[in-house]
Amino acid sequence: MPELTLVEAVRMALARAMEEDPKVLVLGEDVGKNGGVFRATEGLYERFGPERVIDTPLSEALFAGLGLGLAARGFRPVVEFQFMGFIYPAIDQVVNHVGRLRNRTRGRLSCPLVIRAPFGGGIRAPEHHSESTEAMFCHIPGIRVVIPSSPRRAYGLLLAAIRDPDPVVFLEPKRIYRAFREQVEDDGAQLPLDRAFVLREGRDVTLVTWGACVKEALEAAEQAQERGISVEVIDLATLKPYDAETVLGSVAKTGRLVILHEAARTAGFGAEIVARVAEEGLFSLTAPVVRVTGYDTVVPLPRLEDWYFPDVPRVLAAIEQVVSWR
Amino acid sequence: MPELTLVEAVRMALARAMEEDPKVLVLGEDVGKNGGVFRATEGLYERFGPERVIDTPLSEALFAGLGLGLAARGFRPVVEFQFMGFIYPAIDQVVNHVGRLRNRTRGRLSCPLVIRAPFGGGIRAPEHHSESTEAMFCHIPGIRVVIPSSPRRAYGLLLAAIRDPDPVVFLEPKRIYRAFREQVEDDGAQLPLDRAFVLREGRDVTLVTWGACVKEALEAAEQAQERGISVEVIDLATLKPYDAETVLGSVAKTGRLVILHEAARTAGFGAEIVARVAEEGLFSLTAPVVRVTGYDTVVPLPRLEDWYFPDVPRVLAAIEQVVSWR
Amino acid sequence: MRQTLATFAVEEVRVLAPDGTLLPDPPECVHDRDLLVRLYRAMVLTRTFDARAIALQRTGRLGTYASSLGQEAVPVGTAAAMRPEDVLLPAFREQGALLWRGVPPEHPLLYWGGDERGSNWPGPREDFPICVPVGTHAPHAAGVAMAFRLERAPRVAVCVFGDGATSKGDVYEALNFAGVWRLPMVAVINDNRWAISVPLSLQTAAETLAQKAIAAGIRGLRVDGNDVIAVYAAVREAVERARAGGGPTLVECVTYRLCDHTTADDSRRYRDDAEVSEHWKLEPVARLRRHLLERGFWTREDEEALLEECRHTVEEAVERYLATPPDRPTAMFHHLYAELPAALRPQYEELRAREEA
Amino acid sequence: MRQTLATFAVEEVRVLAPDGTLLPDPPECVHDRDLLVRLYRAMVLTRTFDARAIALQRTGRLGTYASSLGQEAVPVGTAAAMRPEDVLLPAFREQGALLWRGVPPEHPLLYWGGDERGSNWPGPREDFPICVPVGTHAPHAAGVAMAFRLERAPRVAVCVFGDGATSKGDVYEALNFAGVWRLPMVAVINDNRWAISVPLSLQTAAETLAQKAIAAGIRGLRVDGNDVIAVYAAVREAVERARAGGGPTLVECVTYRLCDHTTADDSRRYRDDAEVSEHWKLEPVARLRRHLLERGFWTREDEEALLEECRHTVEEAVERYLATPPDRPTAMFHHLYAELPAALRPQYEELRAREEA
Ligand SMILES: Cc1ncc(C[n+]2csc(CCOP(=O)(O)OP(=O)(O)O)c2C)c(N)n1
Ligand SMILES: Cc1ncc(C[n+]2csc(CCOP(=O)(O)OP(=O)(O)O)c2C)c(N)n1
Ligand SMILES: [Mg+2]
Ligand SMILES: [Mg+2]
Repeated sequence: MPELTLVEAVRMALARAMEEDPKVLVLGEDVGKNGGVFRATEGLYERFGPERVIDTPLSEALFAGLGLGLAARGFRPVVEFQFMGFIYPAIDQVVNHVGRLRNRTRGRLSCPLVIRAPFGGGIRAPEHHSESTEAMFCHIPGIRVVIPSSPRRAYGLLLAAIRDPDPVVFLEPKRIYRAFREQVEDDGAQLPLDRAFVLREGRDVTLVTWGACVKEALEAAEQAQERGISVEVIDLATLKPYDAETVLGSVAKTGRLVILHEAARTAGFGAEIVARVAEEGLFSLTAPVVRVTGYDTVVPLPRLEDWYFPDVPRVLAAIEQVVSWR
Repeated sequence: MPELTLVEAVRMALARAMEEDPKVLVLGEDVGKNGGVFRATEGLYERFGPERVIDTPLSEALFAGLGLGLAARGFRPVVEFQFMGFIYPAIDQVVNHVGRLRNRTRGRLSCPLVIRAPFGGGIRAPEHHSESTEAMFCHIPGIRVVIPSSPRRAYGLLLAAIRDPDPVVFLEPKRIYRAFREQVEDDGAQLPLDRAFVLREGRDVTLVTWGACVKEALEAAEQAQERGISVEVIDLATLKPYDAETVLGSVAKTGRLVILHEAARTAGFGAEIVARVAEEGLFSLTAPVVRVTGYDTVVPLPRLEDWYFPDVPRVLAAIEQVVSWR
Repeated sequence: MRQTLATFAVEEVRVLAPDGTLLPDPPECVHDRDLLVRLYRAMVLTRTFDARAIALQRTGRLGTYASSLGQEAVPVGTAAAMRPEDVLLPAFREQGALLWRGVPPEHPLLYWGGDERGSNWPGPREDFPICVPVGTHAPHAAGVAMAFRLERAPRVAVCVFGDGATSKGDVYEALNFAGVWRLPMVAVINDNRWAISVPLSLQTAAETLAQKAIAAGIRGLRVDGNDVIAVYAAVREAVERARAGGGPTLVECVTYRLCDHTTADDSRRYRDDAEVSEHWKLEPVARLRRHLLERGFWTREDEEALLEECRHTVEEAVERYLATPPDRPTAMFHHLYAELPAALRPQYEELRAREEA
Repeated sequence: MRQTLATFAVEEVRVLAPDGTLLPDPPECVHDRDLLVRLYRAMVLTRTFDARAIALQRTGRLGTYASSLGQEAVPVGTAAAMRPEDVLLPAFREQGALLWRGVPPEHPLLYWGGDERGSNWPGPREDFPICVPVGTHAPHAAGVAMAFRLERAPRVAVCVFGDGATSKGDVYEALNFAGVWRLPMVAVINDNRWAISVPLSLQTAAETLAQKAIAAGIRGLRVDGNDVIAVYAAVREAVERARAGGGPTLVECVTYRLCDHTTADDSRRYRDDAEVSEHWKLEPVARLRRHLLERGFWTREDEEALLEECRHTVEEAVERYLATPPDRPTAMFHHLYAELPAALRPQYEELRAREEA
């Protein structure tokens, strides 16, 4: 079984999906000969040709709509936005059409479209290349939002997203595109699109996160263990719809909840998780919830970015805070 | 003192602001001779002329950027989006520029821009004319989000928004544009941009809402009173930044929290309020929180819209639920 | 040194003069009596439908409605130029095209009456639903056309939008992309000179809207949009050229909105009655009727029978519409995803309980 | 009946042939020795700056950087054509324009080095910061130009973007609006034939980018973008026309990206070395040098002195850049709003505590 990075797993899933279904297309800026600026589509152009791997003009507002048109006609377009910072011209299409076509036509037409975008910070990138605005997408009805946090999950979730009959926004944490390798078998097995992953079991604290932050979550859990605190780490993975049962079950056990995400705190997706626990698991909680997040500021340019993004010490401090609360 | 509807109060605030500051401009589709499709700008074109009340082409992606350019040069543009359903082409500008210009230039340039849009449902409008996606805007750093719920608050908050040195997204609940009148003095007095309004004091339940839902909140509170339940109704009014103190203070007193908003539940702004209480007021809570919201579906066309939007019985049921919880 | 690199021309196609007489060099189709009569009938049906829809709205039995009064030649001529297997992507003023394509008239009524089932018509199943956010369906048309290209299917995507829509960036992006891929796509502009209260002069400084095609490197032309034969002939040529691999065309149909923007609008606030009266002289139904009468293709009796028939067709549709009870509220969940995700089940159950109560 | 309604032509302006000789009918400014020398010096400074920035990036002391190698004539010619009181709205490859306008060279280094203070330069204070999201600053330029129009100020907004940006809807919308308002705005295209790996042929089917102006009803023209005199002359004319109330112009400068897209790019993945070599023969610095030498405006000694001077200028800036310690982390809160809202104080205090720890 090959040892792959996350971005290689994305590529393997794309190739697999294109192999098994001739209706799968890849579109976006520089996805062709260049293989994508992160090389996620490397080799696909050579293998599947210019009618299946398509360099679009620099027109983000167009892509999603183009994808919808293709999807409505039975194709399975996978549209790449070069960075999440450049996805916003397409939000109009996502809100007003992509998430609605099936409902609007009462099933007459549908939109099996996948929107891929690298997101998140921590790679010393230029302005607009470090944001995480997944929460904005999670509020849009009729779509799914999926975020992998490891090569294996990237492979299985992306396959599921492409095969799903409805639109999926698939956000790839670029900070861990090449951060580590995992054995990923190219067996075509998909992962469920509405199940959270318990990455580490624990008794004392539930730590919910997704994407690149899973790395800091696991590290913090490890360090907490050394201090005698047992942390359960949940990778939410599918943010919309999300698996509240797993979170609620864990909080019922641990009584303490820490949320970790890179995005700005206010109206971030962490709020949704907390709200759900306050509705359905309130009296499990033995300590106030803590959100460890980016600040409610513009993400700073690289020189200050480390001060912005949650790091292991901040997560650890939150874990200790909820454990020592009384 | 004139008795005004909310939309008339908006108009009075616009006229006042234009009168007192020649740098205030009004731009948008049909804001000129037509006075806006809801007549919010009626009479302004005649009074201030075609260089201050400007009909733009049908180019939403342009408006916000145009407004930024004008604002950076010292104007105070108030840009009207005809309906919130058509604001999305401008989100790119709001996320990537409007909320960042001051920070990006470390104060060298700034963006005192107001973005107005009627929002929300309940007026039997066509598709795309009934959504409330305020939560998406509340996640964007560097801007303010303000939602009035009465003629008086519309007047005072809009004046404050126009005079504020930073960008404000000002969302007007069209369902109550003409639903009732209030005495509003044209005294130029503004209201604070970061203070919630306690519209009704109560002991048993804290009911937090904003915009048109304030109407249902007050009615439900009244009906609850008849059943011996005392409900404190808070109009959040300024959603970003929002006044957590007032909410936390109220929950400390009542021990019970109900959130009411029209928008879809998941990742709606209600989640943020609940999360904040779970962080800073958890042990005040004596009952699980309840969110009364739109469903996580596309807002239905008029024939079914009443089933979608929260109504008084649903709010009342939630109030009774939190009060009777044990 | 200054040298000319490229030159472009915008041409205009006209067939009937405003008085209904034939202009020089008419296209072949003017000899097709049957076609002309069908075009006429479809315009009259559209006008009858619009009038009835407005009456329904005025009496509280329909929501906001956008009439096509005076512009019937654009949707009718466009639809008539298409083949059944082509795909139509309408904006919100193309009831004339929907009816020609075979959409039962109760469906647009249901849609404007606030019922999603109005877009789930029995046929043409592949046509796109009405699009309200202006211009946003142009990228969809490019996508549909691209699908045809990739499938080597001899089919064409035809998209209609207004003069205001030509100011939208997404429309430009779609045309530009259609150029790069030489897509089998035809974009038809219902250039009715107004976008609600905004006159074309505030929409663009371009002398014609047809010249927007030049920016995309595609064909563009202008036709008299009050002349259904001209619209038909020009769109037909464009559609068949696209089908044959000749690439996209932008067709500007110059007409005039004789009605309010929608039932929610009062156009006397922003334009002169005189301007409207002037344009009544150019409108397409009377023009074609004059022409047909002149050529002996049509009689007063035909006219009376047609009016009666249209009234009857529309009335039956109205009855079916009014007799259709609202859908079940839980329908809002049923069609959100192919299968209801488990996470949504509690909300669904809550609604179902309310529905059943 | 078919008749021609309007015709359009796209003209090209050239001054120097690739070998540096003058083409017929040169503009007045070719007699301005001082100007030509200043243009040349600015291009060499830009090239020196780019090379040094890349070296800094390669050694881990600068972030991703976009060189303007081979395209120096576009930003330099554009900036030289502006007056100090005009406002520049650059994209991300216009360091040559920033430097000409008086931005201290350490500022772009700070910006690309990841420090917001890089955009808070001492002058020109009213110029806009570097814009990374492609084309999104075109609407800003329209806004700035509109402000000038409303103030009756004889000033012009000049905006620069790439060939790829011409596919963006917001660029089209801004040009279209500029047309309606006859704004004092000039949009300059750095048409370097590539948008990262996407060649112009996949960007648009339009034969020229200048013709995009036709859709907006504004003036458009093409210039040889490897000829700084042509760029200067064309933009100068456009800027002065705009200042005089003559409306906006779109100027396409055809050049070539001799470098990678940015330091994060490897252009050998998608284009032939042969193509690049061919274009080295056209590049603007050698061309103007040849011309200056030919006319006796420049000597080998001048050249050596200039290179030394540029190295010195850049080195001093690099030293100032490297000697600038990072800003205080809490700066991210200080400039978010004019005044920090009370609601943000707890987050601010948290960061301050970390900063002070
Ligand atoms: C993106 C968008 N902005 C605004 C609106 C509101 N609106 C509906 S129709 C219309 C004018 C459309 O003008 P035009 O494109 O000329 O079409 P017409 O109505 O004249 O047929 C406007 C502004 C909308 N539906 N979509
Ligand atoms: C809206 C947007 N989409 C994508 C990107 C990523 N990106 C950066 S530069 C670039 C290509 C720009 O091409 P062009 O406009 O020709 O300018 P050039 O880089 O050639 O100067 C792309 C796709 C971006 N910055 N902004
Ligand atoms: Mg129109
Ligand atoms: Mg380029």
